[in-house]
Amino acid sequence: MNPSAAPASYLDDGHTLRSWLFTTDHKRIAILYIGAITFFFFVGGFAAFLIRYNLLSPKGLIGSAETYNRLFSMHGILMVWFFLVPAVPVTLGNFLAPLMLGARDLAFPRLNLLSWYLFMVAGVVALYAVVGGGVDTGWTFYTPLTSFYSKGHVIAAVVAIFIAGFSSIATGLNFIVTIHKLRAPGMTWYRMPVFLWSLYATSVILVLATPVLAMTLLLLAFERIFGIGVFDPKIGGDPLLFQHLFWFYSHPAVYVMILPGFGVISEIIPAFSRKELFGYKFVVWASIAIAVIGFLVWGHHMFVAGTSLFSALVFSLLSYMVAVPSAIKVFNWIGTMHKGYIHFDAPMLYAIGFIGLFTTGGLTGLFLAALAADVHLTQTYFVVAHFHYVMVGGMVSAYFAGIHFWWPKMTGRLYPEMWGRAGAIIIFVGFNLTFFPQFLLGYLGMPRRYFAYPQHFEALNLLSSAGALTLAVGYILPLGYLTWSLFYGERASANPWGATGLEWTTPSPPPTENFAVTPIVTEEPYQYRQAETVNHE
Amino acid sequence: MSDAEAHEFQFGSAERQHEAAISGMWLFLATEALFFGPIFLSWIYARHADPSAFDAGSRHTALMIGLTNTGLLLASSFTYSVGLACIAFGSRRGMVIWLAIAWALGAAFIGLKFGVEWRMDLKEGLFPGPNFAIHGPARSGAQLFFAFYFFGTALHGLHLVVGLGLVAWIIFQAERFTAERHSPVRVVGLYWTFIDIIWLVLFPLIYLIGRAS
Amino acid sequence: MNGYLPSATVEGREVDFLILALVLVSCAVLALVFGLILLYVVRYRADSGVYRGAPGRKTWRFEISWTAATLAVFFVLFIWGGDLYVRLFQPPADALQIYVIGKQWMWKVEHQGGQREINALHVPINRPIQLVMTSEDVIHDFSIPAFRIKHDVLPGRYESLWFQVETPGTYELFCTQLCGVGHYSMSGEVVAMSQPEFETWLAGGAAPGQREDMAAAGKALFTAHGCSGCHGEGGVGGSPATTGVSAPALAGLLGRSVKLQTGATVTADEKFIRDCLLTPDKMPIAGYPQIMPSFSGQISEENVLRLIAYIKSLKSGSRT
Amino acid sequence: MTAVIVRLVAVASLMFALLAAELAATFAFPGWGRGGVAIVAATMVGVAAVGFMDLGQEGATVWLFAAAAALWLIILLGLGSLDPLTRTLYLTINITP
Repeated sequence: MNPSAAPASYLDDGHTLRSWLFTTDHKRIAILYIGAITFFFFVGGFAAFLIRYNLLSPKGLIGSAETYNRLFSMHGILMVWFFLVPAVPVTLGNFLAPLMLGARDLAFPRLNLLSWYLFMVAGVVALYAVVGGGVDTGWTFYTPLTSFYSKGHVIAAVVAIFIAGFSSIATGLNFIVTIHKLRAPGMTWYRMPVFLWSLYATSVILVLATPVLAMTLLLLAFERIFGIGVFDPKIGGDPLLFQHLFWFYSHPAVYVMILPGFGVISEIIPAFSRKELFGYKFVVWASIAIAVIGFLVWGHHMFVAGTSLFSALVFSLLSYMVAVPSAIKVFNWIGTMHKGYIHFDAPMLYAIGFIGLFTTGGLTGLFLAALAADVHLTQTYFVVAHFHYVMVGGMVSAYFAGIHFWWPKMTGRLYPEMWGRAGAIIIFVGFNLTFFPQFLLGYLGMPRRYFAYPQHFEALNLLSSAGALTLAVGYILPLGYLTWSLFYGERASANPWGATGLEWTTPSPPPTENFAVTPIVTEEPYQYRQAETVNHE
Repeated sequence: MSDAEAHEFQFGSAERQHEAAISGMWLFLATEALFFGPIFLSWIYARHADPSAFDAGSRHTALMIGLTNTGLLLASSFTYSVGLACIAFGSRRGMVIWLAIAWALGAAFIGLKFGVEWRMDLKEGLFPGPNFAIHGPARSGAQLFFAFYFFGTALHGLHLVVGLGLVAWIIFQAERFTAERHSPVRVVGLYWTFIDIIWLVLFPLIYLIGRAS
Repeated sequence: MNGYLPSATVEGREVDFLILALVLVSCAVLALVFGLILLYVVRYRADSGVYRGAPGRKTWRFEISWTAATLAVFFVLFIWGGDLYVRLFQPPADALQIYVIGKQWMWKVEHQGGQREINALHVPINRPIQLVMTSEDVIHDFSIPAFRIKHDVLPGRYESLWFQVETPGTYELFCTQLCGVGHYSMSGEVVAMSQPEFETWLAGGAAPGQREDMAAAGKALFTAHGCSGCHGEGGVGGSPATTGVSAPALAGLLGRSVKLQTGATVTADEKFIRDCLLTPDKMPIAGYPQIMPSFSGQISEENVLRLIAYIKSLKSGSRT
Repeated sequence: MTAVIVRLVAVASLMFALLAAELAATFAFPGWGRGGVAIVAATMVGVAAVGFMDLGQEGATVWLFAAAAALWLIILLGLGSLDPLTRTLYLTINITP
């Protein structure tokens, strides 16, 4: 190719700070987001590290219970709203959605930039709340503790989450309209990669659940500021109403965190098995089903909260229903590997780790959906372990898998493969070491959010903290070698993995316009030709 | 094929942009509907906790003002739609006049709601708290009602103020719009009517259910 | 106590059995998932020359079968867990009632006889115990891992928890709902002892002389707050002839069905009496003018419980 | 243009008539009042969406979004009120008479 004729890559389209901060290019906004959420991931991770340090001793090592409560609140708030919820949609989603669709940008590019600014403002306010002042209510903000008794910077935290919520809504709205309106010629719904379907399902949740959280937090702030409100039991209000509203958002939000991960895995498994995705339509509709049924199950967070027996039974039954589509996906991924030509590059290792950890997390979810078992296990470390298996073992693994998989596309450089594989394995081992003991702790009755704990829980806590150290190494490692590869990594070709999908037909990194010529789609996704030799090594 | 032509099908045509803008607005309104959801659910909870006291609180509201305000918003939705029809048929002048009427009706709502009704309510001591004016058996439930009332109307009023800003913006930008290109007028119109719809739900919840039997 | 945590109640062992079943199901699924991954990873690695055959196309048979299998297993688990849950929270009628109040950051327990304890609960074995719980401030949660049972304790209402201990011993008690800075310290112990030992403890354990029978304390409150002025001494009820106003009789009230002016019929339980005391206007009794004042803010949660104990003690009485 | 204006006038007249019906339901029909108000209010919302927001002229995408909003509100309000509406049916405390 004649270099002068090749369109400039989006990275070379201006090098000034201004060219980045005022860009409406979805790819540059994705990079801005990666910077932001990486920062929040490590701040939240640092809080987690201090939590594990404190729990090394039954008496607590950081001196004050108040600090400890602030630490886990900070960890929860930052990780949920400033890392997990945005993680894949705003980074990989932003970067890839138009590329995968064969579009030039998202439907509303300026709204996209606005959402980043909202996110940053929210982030600054959140940091002020959790670092400057401190919030000690946990990320769940239960009333009346939060509305009347807590002394922390609750209002600032609530404002931060409110703003971040509108950033999420803007992102979700953008994706939905883009997928409806900007598909390339020939890109029918059933020719879209599963990643886009997952993104669509995620966006549905973002758009329909986030406003409920925003309003709930406003009601909470109203109650705290005026000392009166609809959750106040003193005037006949119901604190359980807050929990219902909170979990109406926060349970589907769990699927916001995991669905894009499903999408990433559904791209990676076929690419490294050189085989078509098994049961494409089932995987696609499982995503949509999760997005819808995910809204019907929030009551399972409240089985011992004092809700009616009848509603507990209804929510338990519905909770089982939502596990079915997840099970469908796991079996389909394994089905994809059957008779494939499996390669073990780092993204695939992360993806296999994801299947294992997510399945474990999902199965332990069954314990919590089974009413009587939930009574014993809820509000203990069992729950902590369960959602970390799904969120961290599942989602963060998927995020890393995706970052590695599309790294050459985003940066034009290859990451060092050996280091990538080492990182994947260390994270898998460290993760299990950290969180498996917590299942046992939970069964033995250790409650969540305890600054100090009875002596007999000490051994398992030690094990868990040792695992956390391993995990920390596992997370810092990619930060190191990926940064290194930005400067010294080998140049990547347009399609280093031999993968299908429109994003691989344009150069790495892509030009600002994405495609020199608008692509026309003529076939189904994942048309891997079996036994094809691949040129990536 | 030049770059511009290549991307024509996605961004070039006004029709594409129009479609994206209209459907985007509808999706945003879906978000807004859910945004008001918790207020409606809190009404259900608060009234269920003590129906008679809640209704007693409701009967302290100013029905005539609420009714007038409902009429104002209905009329303004109508005048806005007429303005939209005007621009669709090429009459920019007609659009400006009818939108100005719609704006004035909306502003009158704000004036009545917050300048008159709220002031009356506050003077009567109907803001919940230690100085709440309703005593006796219905005190708790009535406080719950007024917590809902002030929160709900404030939030609706805020949306209406944003709407007023948008309508004013359309009026000042009138030069830009033609019979063929006026999607912002439609998009703002959707939002304007939506605020009306929210009020159509809030109105019976605040003023009527408590008075019905 | 490290390692396996034996359950001290019959229901707890049932919960363990359910958890064991869940563990077995999980292990089976995990073995299948990891087994298949391992098998495929080895067998179908890129450089393995194993014959792959023609790719199969009919996927829906697999999809239908594993979806159906998953659903069937889930349904069994749902029925099992739901049935046990309903039993976990339906106390037997003859349970011994003990009152529990949570506050930041302690558990206050009061027995029928007026014996009070803090962050401890003494109970007899082989007898159903029902805790009637409320909170003075935020939401707490009364959790006894050894009994496999817990429930949130909310302000402004009563929640109930019951269990029947089989094995005497001392068991851990935790608050498992974040309730502020001292959350971690809101723990204590549940001491289960044989009936004779429990009697001895009741008689001498909790500072005799200072304590007052709950019902007796409630009787004093009944007079002090002027309840007897309308409802009559001993809660026999009032009429214009005796007390000047019509007031319903309270003796023998608990457990009876009460007709309200709204036409509804409610069973008079602890919650009903509490509501009548604090929000009487919500509970206008059919046949009486609603003139009862609210005692909201004037009586502490503990005294409400004592009044309830007193009203319960009024067994006989004229029916209205 | 006239046809459009006539249609809008008709819609507005219908809305005001419905408002009158709502008031009538509140004050004139004891026993049916609350249900009547709810039905009229829901009708008014529908009429405004179709008459003023031109929902009828929009394509499948817009209908999908509007239906999603309605469905999700039903989920929130329906499943959300399931708990308080059934809570009192199960006594937390059993007493032998």
